[in-house]
Amino acid sequence: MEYKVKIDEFEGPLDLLLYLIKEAKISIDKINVSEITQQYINFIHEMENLNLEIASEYLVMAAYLTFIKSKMMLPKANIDNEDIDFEENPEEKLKRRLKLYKLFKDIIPYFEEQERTRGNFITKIPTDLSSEFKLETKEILEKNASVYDLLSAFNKVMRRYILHKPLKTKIRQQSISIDERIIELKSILKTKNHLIFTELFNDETTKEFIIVTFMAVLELSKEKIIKINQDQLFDDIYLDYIEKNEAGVEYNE
Amino acid sequence: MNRTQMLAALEGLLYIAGDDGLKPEEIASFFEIAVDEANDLVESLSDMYDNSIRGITIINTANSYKMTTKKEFIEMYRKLYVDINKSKLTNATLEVLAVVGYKQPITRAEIEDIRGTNSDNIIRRLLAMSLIKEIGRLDTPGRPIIYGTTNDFLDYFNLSSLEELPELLDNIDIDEEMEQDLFSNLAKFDIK
Amino acid sequence: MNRTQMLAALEGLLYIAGDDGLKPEEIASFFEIAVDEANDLVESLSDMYDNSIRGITIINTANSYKMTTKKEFIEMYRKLYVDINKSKLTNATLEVLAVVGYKQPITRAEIEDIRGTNSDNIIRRLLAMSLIKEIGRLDTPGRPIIYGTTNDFLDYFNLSSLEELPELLDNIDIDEEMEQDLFSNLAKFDIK
Repeated sequence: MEYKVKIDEFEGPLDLLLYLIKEAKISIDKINVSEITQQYINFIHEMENLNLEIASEYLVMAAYLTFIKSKMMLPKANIDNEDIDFEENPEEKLKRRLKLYKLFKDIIPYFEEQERTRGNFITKIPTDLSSEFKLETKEILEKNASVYDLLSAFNKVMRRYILHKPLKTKIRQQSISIDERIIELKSILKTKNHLIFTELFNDETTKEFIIVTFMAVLELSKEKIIKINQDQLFDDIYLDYIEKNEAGVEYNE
Repeated sequence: MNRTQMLAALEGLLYIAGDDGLKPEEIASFFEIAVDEANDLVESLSDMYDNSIRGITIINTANSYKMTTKKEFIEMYRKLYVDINKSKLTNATLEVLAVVGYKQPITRAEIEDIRGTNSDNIIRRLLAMSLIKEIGRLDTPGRPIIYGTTNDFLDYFNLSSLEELPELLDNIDIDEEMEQDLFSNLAKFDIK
Repeated sequence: MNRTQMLAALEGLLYIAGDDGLKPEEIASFFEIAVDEANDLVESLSDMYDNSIRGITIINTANSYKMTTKKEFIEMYRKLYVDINKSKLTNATLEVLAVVGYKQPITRAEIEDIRGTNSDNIIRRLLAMSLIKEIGRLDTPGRPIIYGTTNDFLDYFNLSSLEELPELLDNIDIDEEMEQDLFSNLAKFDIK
């Protein structure tokens, strides 16, 4: 028998068993343990032949199934009556566990749907009113927040960080023209007279943005607003703002 | 303060609160009205948003009302935002969450017993995502940690409370079984 | 997309942008329209807000459009801020504290980058509360101050050391091989 699915597609031995039962088109109540055991073991062997790693819990389940199978084949007459009353038949126990596990597997689509639904709604960061209204330090410290509140707050920040980071870079950097970048560079250079070319970029910088910036730098150099310096090939490239007096005449040079 | 002013003030409050949202009880205390009336007020505001010219709406997750964008435009917003909810939780993770969601308070051993597989790593991930939390310890040998879901869990699955979870497809045998377990476990719990 | 839909989508977009606001160019790029048309669109939306039933409005500051709450209800907002938050750290404060707690040593610029919003006030408040402190300066241009948490921080959260902070998601290796303990597995399946 060829199996289209691989062992790593299962969440565990119970999941694999449910799959085999479904393939056999029978209900959990009607399963024949010796048959399903054989199928289970065949599947494991098949996976071993494919050199796939089999987690030990699958092997443990194989041993357990074999144990049930052998127990069923033993005559029951000699077993103490009290034991029968108190100990659940292992076959029944297996079926019960499968049914219980299946309950949770069957509810997964609901959670997926809810997850998708919530993803359709975006909420904003709470407005920070701390500068508007003063709050007494003592008042804030009245009651302890738990360390879980702290973790939850951290996760919220990180979710937002991931959510908002691309917006800023995308909108800003996609739409910027060389002229706009020249204006930006001028204002950067006014506050910082001397800078390294690479300082104009960060981790999120796109190729287009670098090209636009490079063109803008060349333009500024052509207009003698900046001076470009490089000591040697592959060294850092420095940009220097050329100060002008009020009449627009350059100092030096 | 008349109703029009109350609606306007509520809109401002919900805007400020953002993803923190406001509990019905909090709204009630602002306006010094009953909780029922607070829910009513939100309902009225929500109705006003139910207009094609409006782009915002109100949802209730984790027992908090939150102002959000309407879902009609989500694809447009997605062009600009990497939506965190695009990275869906894996099946195994959802399984553990479902088990904790329905069977809390629950220990790791009980989760693993239901799933028939090691769940340690998934539980650690869910703790780190603050979707579940430690809520106490069992008063049995080894004092195992017991877990429950968080407000972030409710928000993540768009639920206002745990009662909103649909009933598991019922199977009488299993329900009885679980109830027994629950009672014997409750007796053992030592929650602080 | 017709104008009604654009107005609605814009309302949602401005809502998400929140206190940061959006530049006309950003709005234009979002809808793929000219900047003039974008200004026009905001103007129309703004007119709709000029209504006594609304609690939010659109303002234009520093060449950015942003939503803000109407001033009439400032007392309500004070109530929201002071009353609701009285009993616990405000959420924004908690956020900054969480970022410092987990990412220390950290500069103000880094905190603000992660939170996506100005955090100067909150940092000053946390310093005053001695929950965080200056622990040195970075050896980079401007020599920015770096912050870390204090012993009071540990006390406040009932921790004996920073190692006791709950584990973060990025510290958990997804591919980490689960430790398979054959004995515990045997116990799980009830084989003796």
